[in-house]
Amino acid sequence: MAMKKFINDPANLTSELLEGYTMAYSNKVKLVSDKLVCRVNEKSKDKVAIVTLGGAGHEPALEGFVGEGMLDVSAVGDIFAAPGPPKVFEALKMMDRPAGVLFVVLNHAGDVMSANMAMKMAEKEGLNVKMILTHEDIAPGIDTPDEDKRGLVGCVPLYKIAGAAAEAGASLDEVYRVAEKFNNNMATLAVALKTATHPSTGESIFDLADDEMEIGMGQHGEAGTGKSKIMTADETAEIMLTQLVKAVGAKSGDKVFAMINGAGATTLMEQFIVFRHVKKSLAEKGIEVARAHVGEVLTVQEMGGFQMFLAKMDDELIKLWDAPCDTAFLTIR
Amino acid sequence: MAMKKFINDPANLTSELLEGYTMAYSNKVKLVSDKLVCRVNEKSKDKVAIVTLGGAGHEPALEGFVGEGMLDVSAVGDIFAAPGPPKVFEALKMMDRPAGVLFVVLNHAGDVMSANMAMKMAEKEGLNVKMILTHEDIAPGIDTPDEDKRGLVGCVPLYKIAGAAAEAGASLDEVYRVAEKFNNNMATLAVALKTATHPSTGESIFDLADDEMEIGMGQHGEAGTGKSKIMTADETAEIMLTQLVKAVGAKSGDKVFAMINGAGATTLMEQFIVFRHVKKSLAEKGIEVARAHVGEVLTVQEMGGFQMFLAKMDDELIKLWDAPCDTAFLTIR
Amino acid sequence: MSEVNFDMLCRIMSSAVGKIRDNHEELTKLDSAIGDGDHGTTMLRSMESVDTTIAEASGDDVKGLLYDIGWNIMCCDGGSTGPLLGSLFMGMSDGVEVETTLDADAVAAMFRAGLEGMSVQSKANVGDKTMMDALIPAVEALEAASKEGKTIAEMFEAAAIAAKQGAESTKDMQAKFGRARNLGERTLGFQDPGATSISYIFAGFAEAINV
Amino acid sequence: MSEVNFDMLCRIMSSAVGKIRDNHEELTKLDSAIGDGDHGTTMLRSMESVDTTIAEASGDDVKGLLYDIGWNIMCCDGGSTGPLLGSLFMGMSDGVEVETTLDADAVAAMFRAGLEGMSVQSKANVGDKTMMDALIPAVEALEAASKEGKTIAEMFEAAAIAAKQGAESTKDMQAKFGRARNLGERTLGFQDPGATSISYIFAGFAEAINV
Ligand SMILES: Nc1ncnc2c1ncn2[C@@H]1O[C@H](COP(=O)(O)OP(=O)(O)O)[C@@H](O)[C@H]1O
Ligand SMILES: Nc1ncnc2c1ncn2[C@@H]1O[C@H](COP(=O)(O)OP(=O)(O)O)[C@@H](O)[C@H]1O
Ligand SMILES: [Mg+2]
Ligand SMILES: [Mg+2]
Ligand SMILES: [Mg+2]
Ligand SMILES: [Mg+2]
Repeated sequence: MAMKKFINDPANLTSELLEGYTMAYSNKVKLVSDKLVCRVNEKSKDKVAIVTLGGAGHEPALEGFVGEGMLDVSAVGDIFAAPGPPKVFEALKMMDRPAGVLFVVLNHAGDVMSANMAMKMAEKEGLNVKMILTHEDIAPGIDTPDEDKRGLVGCVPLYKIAGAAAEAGASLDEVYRVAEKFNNNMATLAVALKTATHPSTGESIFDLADDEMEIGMGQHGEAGTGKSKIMTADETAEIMLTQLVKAVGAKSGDKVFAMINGAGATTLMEQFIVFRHVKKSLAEKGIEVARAHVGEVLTVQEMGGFQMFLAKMDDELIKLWDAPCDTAFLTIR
Repeated sequence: MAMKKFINDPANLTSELLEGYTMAYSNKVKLVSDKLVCRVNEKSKDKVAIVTLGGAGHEPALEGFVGEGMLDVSAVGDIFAAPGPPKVFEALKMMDRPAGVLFVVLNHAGDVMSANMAMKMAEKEGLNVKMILTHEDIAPGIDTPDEDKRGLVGCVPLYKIAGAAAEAGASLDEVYRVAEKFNNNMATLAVALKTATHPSTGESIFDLADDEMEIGMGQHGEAGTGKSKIMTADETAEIMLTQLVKAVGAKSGDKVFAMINGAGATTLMEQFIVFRHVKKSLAEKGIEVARAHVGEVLTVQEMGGFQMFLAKMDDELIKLWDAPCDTAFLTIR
Repeated sequence: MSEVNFDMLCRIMSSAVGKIRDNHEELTKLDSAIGDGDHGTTMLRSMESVDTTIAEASGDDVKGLLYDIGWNIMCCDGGSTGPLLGSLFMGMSDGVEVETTLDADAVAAMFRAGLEGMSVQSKANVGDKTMMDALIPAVEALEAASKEGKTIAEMFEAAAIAAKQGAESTKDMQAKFGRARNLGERTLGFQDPGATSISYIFAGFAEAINV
Repeated sequence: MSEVNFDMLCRIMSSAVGKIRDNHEELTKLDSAIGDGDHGTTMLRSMESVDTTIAEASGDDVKGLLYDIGWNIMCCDGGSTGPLLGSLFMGMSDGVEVETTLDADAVAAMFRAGLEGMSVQSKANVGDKTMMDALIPAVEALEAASKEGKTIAEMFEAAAIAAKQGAESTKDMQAKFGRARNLGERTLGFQDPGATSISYIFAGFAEAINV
């Protein structure tokens, strides 16, 4: 059976998508050395650079957020596979500067191995890099050690927070501090409804029966906390939100950033319906949604489902979120 | 079988999605009189207002493009169904002003009927409204009379062009002129790969075999010019592009705006891969892609497929596209 | 009594609502074949508003009731169906006096005015595979029966039969209007959803009329 | 001759590539069950780079060849597999001299150094359901056989058997590393894809070795 995707040779997926992306947004991004998506309009060398790494197949993440006020470089691997250490080191080295580099890594085994090896190389060459690991998936349980929690969509608003601080001229320690503050105040929980096709192999990445959903599913089809019958949008949202509110410790009077991130085939219509419940339910708890974002940020091909994200915000973080940025998939004026 | 969507009572889809949307983007849009999505930050009364109408279920279109520099009001109907004439008239009346209103209507039977009746009411009350009909679908053939060509995703860049002119203080005639220039220079062709579920009924909106695609399919599953076996991204893109280039009459030395609009389940990865071919193929013909946009603009639930859009651009149109705008789903700085 | 009064009008309208309620899934199926698969949902939503309008009506203003029915249908945001069906009833309103009871001729004239109302929006004719394929023969049957001196009940029976035949005849037609138009020859063999709705509405009238 | 020289090393590496090529679909299936379904594709891509590295190598620098093999695997952007497999070969490079031929003891020492290289990245031990469950017993088998004075061919035969048994033993384990870790008990009953890859690589070595 032919795969129901518009692709050419599966071996060239990543290179072709990166070419297409950088051609479409050539005013914002360029492709360097095959797999490094960089700002066209480079940031001045006396400001901290923000670098990340990750597999492809999650578009617009991660490379869709390269640009003024967010990422300087995204080192892209292959479909769902982290780039190798040499490529990651190349990205760090390219951004080397006295002001330093903040290196944002999502907690997935491959990403972390590549990042650690690249950091070793960077140390050897005396680069000024600080690494920060995101690990905000609460599916394995709120009290699970950080190293066992995956990094999900939370990296994207973290790029924004760190990027804004960097753009404002903050030192590497300062950029790290705000990024880590956000990192420690955020949580994500995902739910899956329909599988996706792995575009290299044509295989489904997981199975769910026609009347099932799964809360806690990871962004590569890694199983979650258990399957259940499909629930309504409001029921699903309430179950997830309850856990997220607990995870970030939000209480009456607190302000939060709330995000619904579509996995691919779940419509914006549904995401808005889910967000409606989130907003209402938080309001009942006296928690204010100070800022929000709804849409496809980090997808898993055409998977049905979404990630619900919550972060406790203070005035400093809100100001950083509001700062202007100009990337292909997030622009704030 | 339960529908694989996150919804509540299907009867409330549109009201809940509009509530959710305007809650998430309350800094940009508000909901007036149940179905009218309006700018929070209202445009000054001495500038032309831009109003549109259309069914829901196509998010982010149309209401996702309400905001500074684009739409002032979007009158929303129900899922895939135009709002009734009374609601449309209400929108026109609400925006009534000496500077006048440009009323953008997509050519679909229901939309046009509602629009025509609303225009009659507007005339009776002496409102200063000019209506413009988009009809850029070339599926029925390039030489088909305008009234038989559907309005597809082209309305969205047209909102941008018209909105920029209006924001700059142009008169209604002037806004109409640039909008109509763009309208007469644009063309769209769609391709479908996988069906979508109608969220009110749970039924598939069309059928395609596992190895089939259909070029020319409309945005509600209305059949196109014929099914074929699935082709590669490059082959599909080339077939579609050839027709579009002919339709807009682009020649070597011309500048175009090119857009790939994902239908819902087709990934950004695929859209970029398709765009890559468009850009390369146009380059071979000596046609410059002056501006581009890739992503989900006007969706058809979780349908697999995309719309390819081309418009011949001159400096005036490029300048209008580049002008700043600030909506939830398109922001230009 | 051989006249239609306010109450009888309410009764036959409600009967038509019931017919659509009972058959809306079939209407959606028909629309899936050659349209966008929402006609049943839209008809149900539109016709259920008729029940609400009737429930909220007071007095015996036939003209006002028909106007409100039409207007409220148009407020249902029903794609093509809203303006079409809405202008049918608003047209009917144009064809009657404020407080009135209608004899056979007046009933026929009222539906003629409704047809004219819909025609302004529709522009379709018999053979174009639209609601008109059921509505035009139904109205003509009402007029013919009234001329022949039939009772109002007989008139509606004839109209229901004509509407049904008209709807069935759309199977052999190619769509000239609406979303189905783009399908051309591929619409052959399928019965038009809108024409089918009209035939159900007339079937509902005929079942409930007893004058 | 009872030594492994540059040419023989190239030959056994290519044989390992062939084994992965022949079985990459099975590896992907295994990864679909408890991972993200890409291990076969990644292994194929990574191992095919070995063929390219060999084709581009000149002279007979064993150390340099192993280093290049490891580095180029890491350049394949292969998720966990890149750093793990890459550091296996780069570790092996650390354990040998520049231009050399290896006797039985030196072969065992080279693989021990490779295991140490991978361990730095891996942190896993026998029983954790990873590549280590095949690699550790394979290296131990090489060492034991070399101590017993077996031929190099016999050593690799023992290693291939040990690797295969190690891979099979992962069926009864719960994953402690990688993407499968989150699945906990649900990984029971499934053979680990990475361990299976290692066993195929050793099977490839054993088939081609003739010293
Ligand atoms: N111009 C027209 N005149 C009369 N009936 C029409 C016309 N255009 C469409 N229709 C009717 O509308 C029906 C479809 O209605 P519906 O599905 O509710 O609207 P939409 O096409 O907007 O989804 C068609 O079956 C046809 O009978
Ligand atoms: N820490 C580790 N040490 C050794 N092997 C590991 C480790 N983590 C994962 N693996 C191996 O990697 C395999 C999966 O590889 P692959 O699918 O290519 O990478 P990814 O998980 O990034 O998609 C697992 O089957 C396991 O054998
Ligand atoms: Mg992977
Ligand atoms: Mg419709
Ligand atoms: Mg319809
Ligand atoms: Mg894997």
